[in-house]
Amino acid sequence: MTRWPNLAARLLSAWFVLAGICAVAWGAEDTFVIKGAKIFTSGKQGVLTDAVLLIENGRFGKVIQNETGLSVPVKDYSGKTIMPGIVDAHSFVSAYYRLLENTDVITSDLVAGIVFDPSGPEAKHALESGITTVNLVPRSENLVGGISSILKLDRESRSLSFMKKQAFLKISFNGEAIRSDREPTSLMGAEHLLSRKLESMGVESGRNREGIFPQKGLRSLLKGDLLPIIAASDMAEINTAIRFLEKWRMHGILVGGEEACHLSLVLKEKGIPVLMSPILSAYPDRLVVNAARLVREGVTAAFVSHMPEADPLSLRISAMMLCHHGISQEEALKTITCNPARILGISDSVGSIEEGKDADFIVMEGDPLDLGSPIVAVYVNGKAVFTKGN
Amino acid sequence: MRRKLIRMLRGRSLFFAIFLCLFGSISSAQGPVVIEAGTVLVGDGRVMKDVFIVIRDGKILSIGKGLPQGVALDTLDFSDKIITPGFIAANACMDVVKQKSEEGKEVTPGMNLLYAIDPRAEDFDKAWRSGVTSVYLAPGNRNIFSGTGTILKTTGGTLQDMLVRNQVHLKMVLGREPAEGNSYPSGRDPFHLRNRRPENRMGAVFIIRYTLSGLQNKQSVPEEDLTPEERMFRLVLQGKVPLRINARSYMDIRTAFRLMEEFGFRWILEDGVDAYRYLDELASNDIPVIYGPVYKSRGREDFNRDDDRYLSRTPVLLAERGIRFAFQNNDESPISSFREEAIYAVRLGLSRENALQALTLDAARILGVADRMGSVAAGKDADLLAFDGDPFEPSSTLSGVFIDGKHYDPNK
Amino acid sequence: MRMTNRNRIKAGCFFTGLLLLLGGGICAFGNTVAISGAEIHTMDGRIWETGTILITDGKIVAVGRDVSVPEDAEIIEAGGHILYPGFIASSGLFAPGASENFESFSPDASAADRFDFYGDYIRFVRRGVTSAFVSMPADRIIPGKGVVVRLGSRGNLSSLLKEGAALNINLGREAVLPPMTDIFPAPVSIENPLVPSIKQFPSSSLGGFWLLAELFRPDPFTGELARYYQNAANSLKESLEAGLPLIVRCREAAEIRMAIRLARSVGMPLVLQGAEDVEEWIEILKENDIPVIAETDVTPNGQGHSRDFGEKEDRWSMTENIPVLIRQGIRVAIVPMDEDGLPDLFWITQYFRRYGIDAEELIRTITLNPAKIFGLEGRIGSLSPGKDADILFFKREAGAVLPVLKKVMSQGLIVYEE
Amino acid sequence: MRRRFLYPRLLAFFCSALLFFPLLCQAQAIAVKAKKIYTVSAGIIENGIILIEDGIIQDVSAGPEVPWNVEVIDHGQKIIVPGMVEAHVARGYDVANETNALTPFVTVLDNIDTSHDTFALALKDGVTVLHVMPGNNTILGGKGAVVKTVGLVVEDMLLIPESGMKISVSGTPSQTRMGVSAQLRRYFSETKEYIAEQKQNAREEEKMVSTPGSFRSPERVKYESVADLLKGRYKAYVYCQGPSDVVRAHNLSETFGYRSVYLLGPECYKAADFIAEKKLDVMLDPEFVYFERDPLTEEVNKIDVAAVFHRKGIEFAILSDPDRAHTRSLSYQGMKAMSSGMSLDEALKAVTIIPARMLGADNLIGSLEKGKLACFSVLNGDPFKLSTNVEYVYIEGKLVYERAKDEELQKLLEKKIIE
Repeated sequence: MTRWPNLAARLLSAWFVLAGICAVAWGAEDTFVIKGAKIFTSGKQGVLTDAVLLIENGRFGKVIQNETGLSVPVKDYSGKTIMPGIVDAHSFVSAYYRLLENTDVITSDLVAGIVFDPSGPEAKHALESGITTVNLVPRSENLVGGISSILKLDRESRSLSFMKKQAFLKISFNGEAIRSDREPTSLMGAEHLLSRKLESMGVESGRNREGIFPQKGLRSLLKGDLLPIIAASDMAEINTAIRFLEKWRMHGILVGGEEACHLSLVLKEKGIPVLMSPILSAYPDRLVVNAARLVREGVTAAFVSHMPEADPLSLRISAMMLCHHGISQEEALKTITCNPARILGISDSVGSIEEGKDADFIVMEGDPLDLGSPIVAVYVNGKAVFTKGN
Repeated sequence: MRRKLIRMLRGRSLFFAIFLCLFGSISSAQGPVVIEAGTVLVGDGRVMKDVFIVIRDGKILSIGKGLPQGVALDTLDFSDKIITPGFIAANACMDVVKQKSEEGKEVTPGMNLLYAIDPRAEDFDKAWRSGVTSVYLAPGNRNIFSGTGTILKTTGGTLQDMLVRNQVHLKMVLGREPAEGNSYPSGRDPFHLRNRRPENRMGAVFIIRYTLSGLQNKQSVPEEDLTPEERMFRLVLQGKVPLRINARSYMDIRTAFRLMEEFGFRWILEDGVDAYRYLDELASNDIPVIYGPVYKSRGREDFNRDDDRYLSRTPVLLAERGIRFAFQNNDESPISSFREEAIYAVRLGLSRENALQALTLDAARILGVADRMGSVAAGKDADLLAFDGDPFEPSSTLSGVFIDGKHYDPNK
Repeated sequence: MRMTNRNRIKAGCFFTGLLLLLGGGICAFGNTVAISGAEIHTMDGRIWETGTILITDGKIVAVGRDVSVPEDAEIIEAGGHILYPGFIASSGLFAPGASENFESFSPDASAADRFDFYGDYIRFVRRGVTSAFVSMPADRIIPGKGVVVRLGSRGNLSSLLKEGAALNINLGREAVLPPMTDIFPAPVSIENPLVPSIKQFPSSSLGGFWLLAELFRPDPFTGELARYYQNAANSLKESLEAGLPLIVRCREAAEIRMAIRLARSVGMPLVLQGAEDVEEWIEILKENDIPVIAETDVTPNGQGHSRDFGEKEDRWSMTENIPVLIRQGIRVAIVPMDEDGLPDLFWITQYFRRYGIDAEELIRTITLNPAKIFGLEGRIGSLSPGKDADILFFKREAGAVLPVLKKVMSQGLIVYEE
Repeated sequence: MRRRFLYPRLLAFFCSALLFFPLLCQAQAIAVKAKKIYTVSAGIIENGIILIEDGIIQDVSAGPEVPWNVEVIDHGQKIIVPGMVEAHVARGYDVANETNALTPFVTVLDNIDTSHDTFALALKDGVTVLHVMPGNNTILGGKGAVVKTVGLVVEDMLLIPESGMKISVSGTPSQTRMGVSAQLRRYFSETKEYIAEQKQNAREEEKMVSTPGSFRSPERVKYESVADLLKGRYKAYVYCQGPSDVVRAHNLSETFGYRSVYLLGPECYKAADFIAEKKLDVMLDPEFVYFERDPLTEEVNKIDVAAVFHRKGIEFAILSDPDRAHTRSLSYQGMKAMSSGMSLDEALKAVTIIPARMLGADNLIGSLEKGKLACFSVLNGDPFKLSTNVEYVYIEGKLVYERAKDEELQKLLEKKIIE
C-alpha cells in the first residue's frame, strides 16, 4: 500500500517529463509573436492597434508592448487586421447529405460528428472564409434529428478534433419537419408527438418500445445532460418552441428565428438565445430589420450559416448588414465570434482573442466587415491551416 | 401586391400592439377607467340608460348611476353610444393556423391548437375590428376525434395574454370528412400515411365505438395508468368535458343521438345545418346548437339540399323552441362579417334580444365561460363594444372596442 | 432461437458436405499426375525455371527441379509452358440482374443460397478464374455472408470451398435509401388494421453508422429491430464469435474511419473494398495490416479507365490508388468494377505494369492475396505441396503481348484445353 | 375478414361432405361392365366388372356374381381406366397469388371458382381429381385443396380441404433466391418459437378457438398455418425453378422437419442424381423439352427432361398446362411421356396412383380396387392413343360426363364436318 503514492508520483513525474518534451516539440512549431496588426479582440480589450501578441503552444499569450528579448519567431502582419476565428453555431458543412435519417421522425440517438468529412471541399471552403469552429447539427427535416457535435475545422482527416462530441439535441418545429405523407402533418401534432415520446420515455422499456431507436438522446434531454437546439422560424413555431421549453422546464436555443424579434421581451426574460439565419438566405428586407431589432433589444443573438445551404461568406455579410442598421461594428462582430461561442458554452476556449484561449484567428487585408478585404491566413490552434497563395 | 399589404398590416398591428401593451400597463397602474355610457344592452335582455361603467385591471368594477368616491377617475365619454358586450364566436373559422388538423391518426384527442396559433395573424385583427372580442378555435375536420378547442381574446400582446381557457370541448367529427382520402396500399407505397381505415362513414362510426367502448372496459383502471388520451376520453364519458360533435347532415345528427344513448355523454351540436329536423330531440335533451353562417347556406356538400327557407330560419325555430344556440362562421364567410350573421337572422324574424344573447351570453354559456364574459356585469371581463346606433342596423358602425379594459379604435 | 441457429449450421455443413461430395465425385481419385518441364511460378516467392509438379488425388504433393516421379504416374509434358496457380475473383455476385428486395439488416442471408452450383462457368474457367468469392449485393447495409466457391466447368459441379468466408458490410452511398419491402406482419382486417411493414433502414450513413455501432456492441440493442430481426441479431453474434473477416465496402474518408473504428471495436479482421479516399489512410492500413479489395474500372475493351471526380475535386479514381497501395506494401486484391470484366482478371492486372509494378506482384493480387484474405491460403492461391492442384498453363507466343492460356487444371483434372 | 370464419367453415365442409355423399351417388348399388379394365394396382382385367355401392368400389374382378338387385351398366367393348389425378393445378380461379410475398394464411378454398372451365376441361379429359394450389409467385403462397372436378359449390367438390402449403424457393421477379431462403428460415424459426409459446399457454388457446368469431391476434393469423405445416398436418408443395433450388429446398425441409413434394422446373433435370439419391417426390413441369445454349460454343442442345428422369429410374407425376397448345391436356402429356420412353403402364401410373400417393390420397383414388372411390373414365380405345376418346366419366359411382350429351363437343364436331 505504501508504495502506491510514490509510484503515482513517479508516473506523474514521467508524465510531466513527457508533457514537457511535447511542449518543447510543439513550442518549436506554434509559439510565435505577431506584430504590427490591428487586432479586433471581440473581448474586453476591444480593438488593439499595433500591439504585439504572443502565441505559445497554440494558445494566446498576453499582449506585450515589444517583442525584444523574446527568442521566438516573429510574424510581421503590419497593415493587416486580425479577428478571432468565426464560430458557426449551426452548420451541415461537409456532411449535408449524410445528416438526414428518414427512417424515423424522432432519431435522437444519432451523433452528427461521426459522419463529418474534414477533408471535404466544403470544409476547406468554410476554413478559407474564416470559419474555424462549427457546431455540426443534424438536418431540420426530422422532428428530432439527433445530437450535434462541436468541432474545430483543422484539415486533419485521420482523427476528428472534437470540442464537444455530444453538444445539443436538434429539435425542429420548422416547416421542413412537417410533411403531408407521414406523422406529424401539423405543428401541434409535432409538439404532441414529441411530448408523448418524452412522457413515454420513463414508462416503456424493452419489447413494447415503438420504433427502431432506443432514443438515448431524449433520455439525456430529460436528465438535463443535453440542451435542445430548436429550429423555429415564424411566430407560431417560436411560440410552440417557447411553450415546449416552459412545459418541460428546459433551457434551450432557438435557431432560425426570422420573426423572433416580435417576442424579444419574452426571449429576454426567459434568457433564450437565438441563432439567426444568415441574411443572404431569405428576404433580406425583413430579416435585417428583425435581426437588428433582436440585437438592439438585448437578446443574445448570433448569426449562423446553414452551410451548404448558404455561403460561408454570408456570416460576415450578415454582420456587415447589421452595421448598416445602426449596430456598432464591435457588436456586429460579436454576433459571429464570441456570441455564438457563449451560446454554445465554449467561450472559455474560443470566440475571442484573450489570454489562455485557443489561438484561432483570421488575418485580413483590411476591415473585417469589409468584403473587399480578403483573408490572408487562417490559424487554428496556432497552426496556419490556410495561407493565401499556397 | 396583396402580400405586401399583409406584411404592412402585420407590421403596423404589431407596433400598435406593443404600444398598447405599454399604454395598457401604464393605464392599469393609473387606476380605474370610467365609461359614461348612453345605453347599455347588458346581454341578458336588460337595457340600462345613462350609467357609468367602472373598469379596473381589465375587469368591470361596477355598473350603475352613481360613481365610487375617492378615486382618481379619468372618464371616457360614450354618452351618445350604445354599449354591448363583446361578441363571442362560438366556433370561429379563422386563418391563424398553418395546418389545422394532424392527419397522422384518426383519433387525436391530445391535439391542442394552442401549439399552432400565430398570434400576429391578421384574422385576429379583422375579428376585433368587427367586434368579435373572443373566439373559440378548434382543430379541423380531418380526424374523428380531432382534439380540444381553445378560447382566446382576439388581441392583447402574446398568446399567453390572449388565452382565456384551454381544452374546452373535445371535438368529434361525424360525416365523411375524416375518412376522405384513406385507402388500402393498392399501387401506393406501403408506408403512406393514408393506408388505413376508415374509408367511409361506417368505418368512422366503428372507430368511435371501438374507442369509447374500449374506455368503458377500462372503468376499473386507475387514473395514473391511463394515457393522456384515455384520460381525456374518461373525462368525456364522465361528462366533465362536453363533446362537441360536428354533424352537418341529418343522418350524422341521428348517429350522434344514437351514440349519446349508447355512451351517455354530454354533447354540443356544431355546424348543425340540419338541426331544424330534430328540434324536438334537441329541445328534450337540451343540446345546444352552434349554427351558421345564416345568410349563406348553399354550396355545402354532404347534406341533402332542402329548401333554404328552413335553413336560414333555423335560428328562429331554435329560439322558438328555447334551444340555446350561438353563431359560428365557416371558411366561406370571413370572421369580419360575423355581425352580419345576427343581422340576417334578425331580418328573418329573430328578436333583437335573442340575437344579442346568441352573440354574447348564450355563446359564453355554451363555452362555459359565462362567469367571465358574455354580459355587462360587475366582476366580468371588460369586453365591451360601442356602437353609434342599433347594433343590428347594418348602417350603424362600431366606434370603440374594449378588450380586458383596454380601449382600441377599430377604425384606425 | 439457439436451436434454430444450430439447425442452420448443421444444415450448412450438410449442404457443404453434399456439394463437396457431388463436386468431388468427378475429381480424379487414386491417380498420380506429374507436370514436367514447365516454368513454375509458385506465388509464394519461388520461381522454378524448369520444374516438376507432382499431383495425387487432385492435390499437389511436390514441387521442384528434381522431383522423383513414380513410374505409374501419368506425365504431362509442359515444356515451354508457364504455370500459375488458378486465379481467384475476389468479388462478384454471379447472379445476373439480381436486385435484392430484402431487409437491410440480414447477416443470416448467405450467398450459398443464391449461387447456382449446377451452373456452367466455363467462360470464367477458360480465362483462368478457377475460384471466386461470391459476394453479397451493395444495396443493403448488412447484406449477409459471402462464400468462396470453386467454379465448376463443363460437366463438373461447382463446389463450396468455404461457407461464410466473410461478412459483407456496405457503408457506401449504395446502401443508403434501400429499396422498400412490403412484408406486412399480418393480413388487414377491421380488428387488425393495416400496419406499415418493416421499413428499410437506414436512409443515411448517419443512421447506418449508428446502427453498426449499436450492433457491434456486446449486447445488440433491443427494440423493433430486435423484435423483427431476432434471428438476424443472433446470427450476427455468431459470425462475430466465429471471427469472420468484415469486408466493408466504403468510399469516403468518413466511411473508412467508421470501418476501422468498427473493426477495432469488435477486434475482427477488416478488409476494405472500394475505398477511393484511401490515400489518407495508408499509414493506418500499414500499421494494422488491413488488406484492400481494389475495384478498378480498367476494361480490356480499349477505352482504358476514366477518372471519376466525386464531390471532392481532388479525389482519385481507385485505379490510380492501386499502384500506390502496392508500392506501400499493402495487400491488394484487384477486381474489375463491373462483373462482366471478371473473366479478364489476368489482362486487368497486367494493365498496371504501365505504372512500373512487377508482373509477379500483380499476379499475386489475384492469387495469393485473395486466398489470404479469405483464409484459404492452405488450399488455393499458390503452387506448393498440400494445396489443391488448380494450375494454369500459359505459353508465350510470338506477337502476343501477354502469355496465352492453353490449359486449365482444376483439382488435378484438365477442365479446359484450347 | 373472412379468415376469422375459417374454423367454423372447415367443420361445415365435413358436415356437408357427409350430407352430400348419399345425394351424390345413387342409393342403390351398380355394376359397370367393360371389355378391359386398367386397374393400375392389379394389372389389366379382361371383361371385368366393377361393383359399386354408395360410390365405393366393392369389387373389381372378371365375372363376379352380381346380386339380383344391382343395376348392371354394360359398356361392351369399351375400356375403363381410373380417373386421372393432377397433383398441382394453379388454375380454377381468377388471381393466382396475393401481392404480398408471405401469405401462408390464405387458402385456395376462398378463391376457387366452381364454374371455371378448368374443371369442365379436366372432366372431358377424364381427370377426376385436381389439386388446386396458389401460384408460384409468392414465397409462402397459402394452402391448397384437393377437389373433384364436378360440383356446384366448393363443398361438393371437396376431397381434402387443407391439403398442402405452397412454397416457392426460386424467388419472385423482385426477390432473389437468397432473400427467399433467408425469409423462409426466419419465418419457420419464428413459427417454432410460436409453437413453443402455444404449448405453454395451451388452455386459453382452446378458449380462443372455441369462442366463435373471436378476434384473432395477428400472431395467430401469421403463424398458425405454418405451424400446422411444421407439425406435419400437411405437406409442402415446393416450386423449384432451377436444380440448386431442389438441393436448397430439401435442405430446408430437413432442417425444419416437414415433408415436401417438389414441383420441378425444366432445368432441374441437372439435379436428377440428387433426386434419385434422396428419393424425393417430384412432379415434372408440363414442358418436357428443355433447350439450353452452351456458353462456350454457342450451340443449342435439346434435352428431353422426362426421358432423363425415366432413365434415372425416378417416379414422377405429370402435370398439364392448358395455356400452351402442346401441353394442353393430361392425356396428351401422357402420350408425350410415352414418346420419351415410358411404357403405357408407367405413363398411366404417372397420372393416377403416383400423384394420388403424393397427395396422400392413395387410399381413396388413383387406382381401381376394393374400398376406393369409384372414379374412373370409360374410353373407346386404349389410353394415350390419339384416336381414343373419353366416352363416360364416373365420379363416386355417379355418371358425371357423357360424350354423346356434350353439346359443346358435338357442335364442335359438326362444325368440323361442315367445314
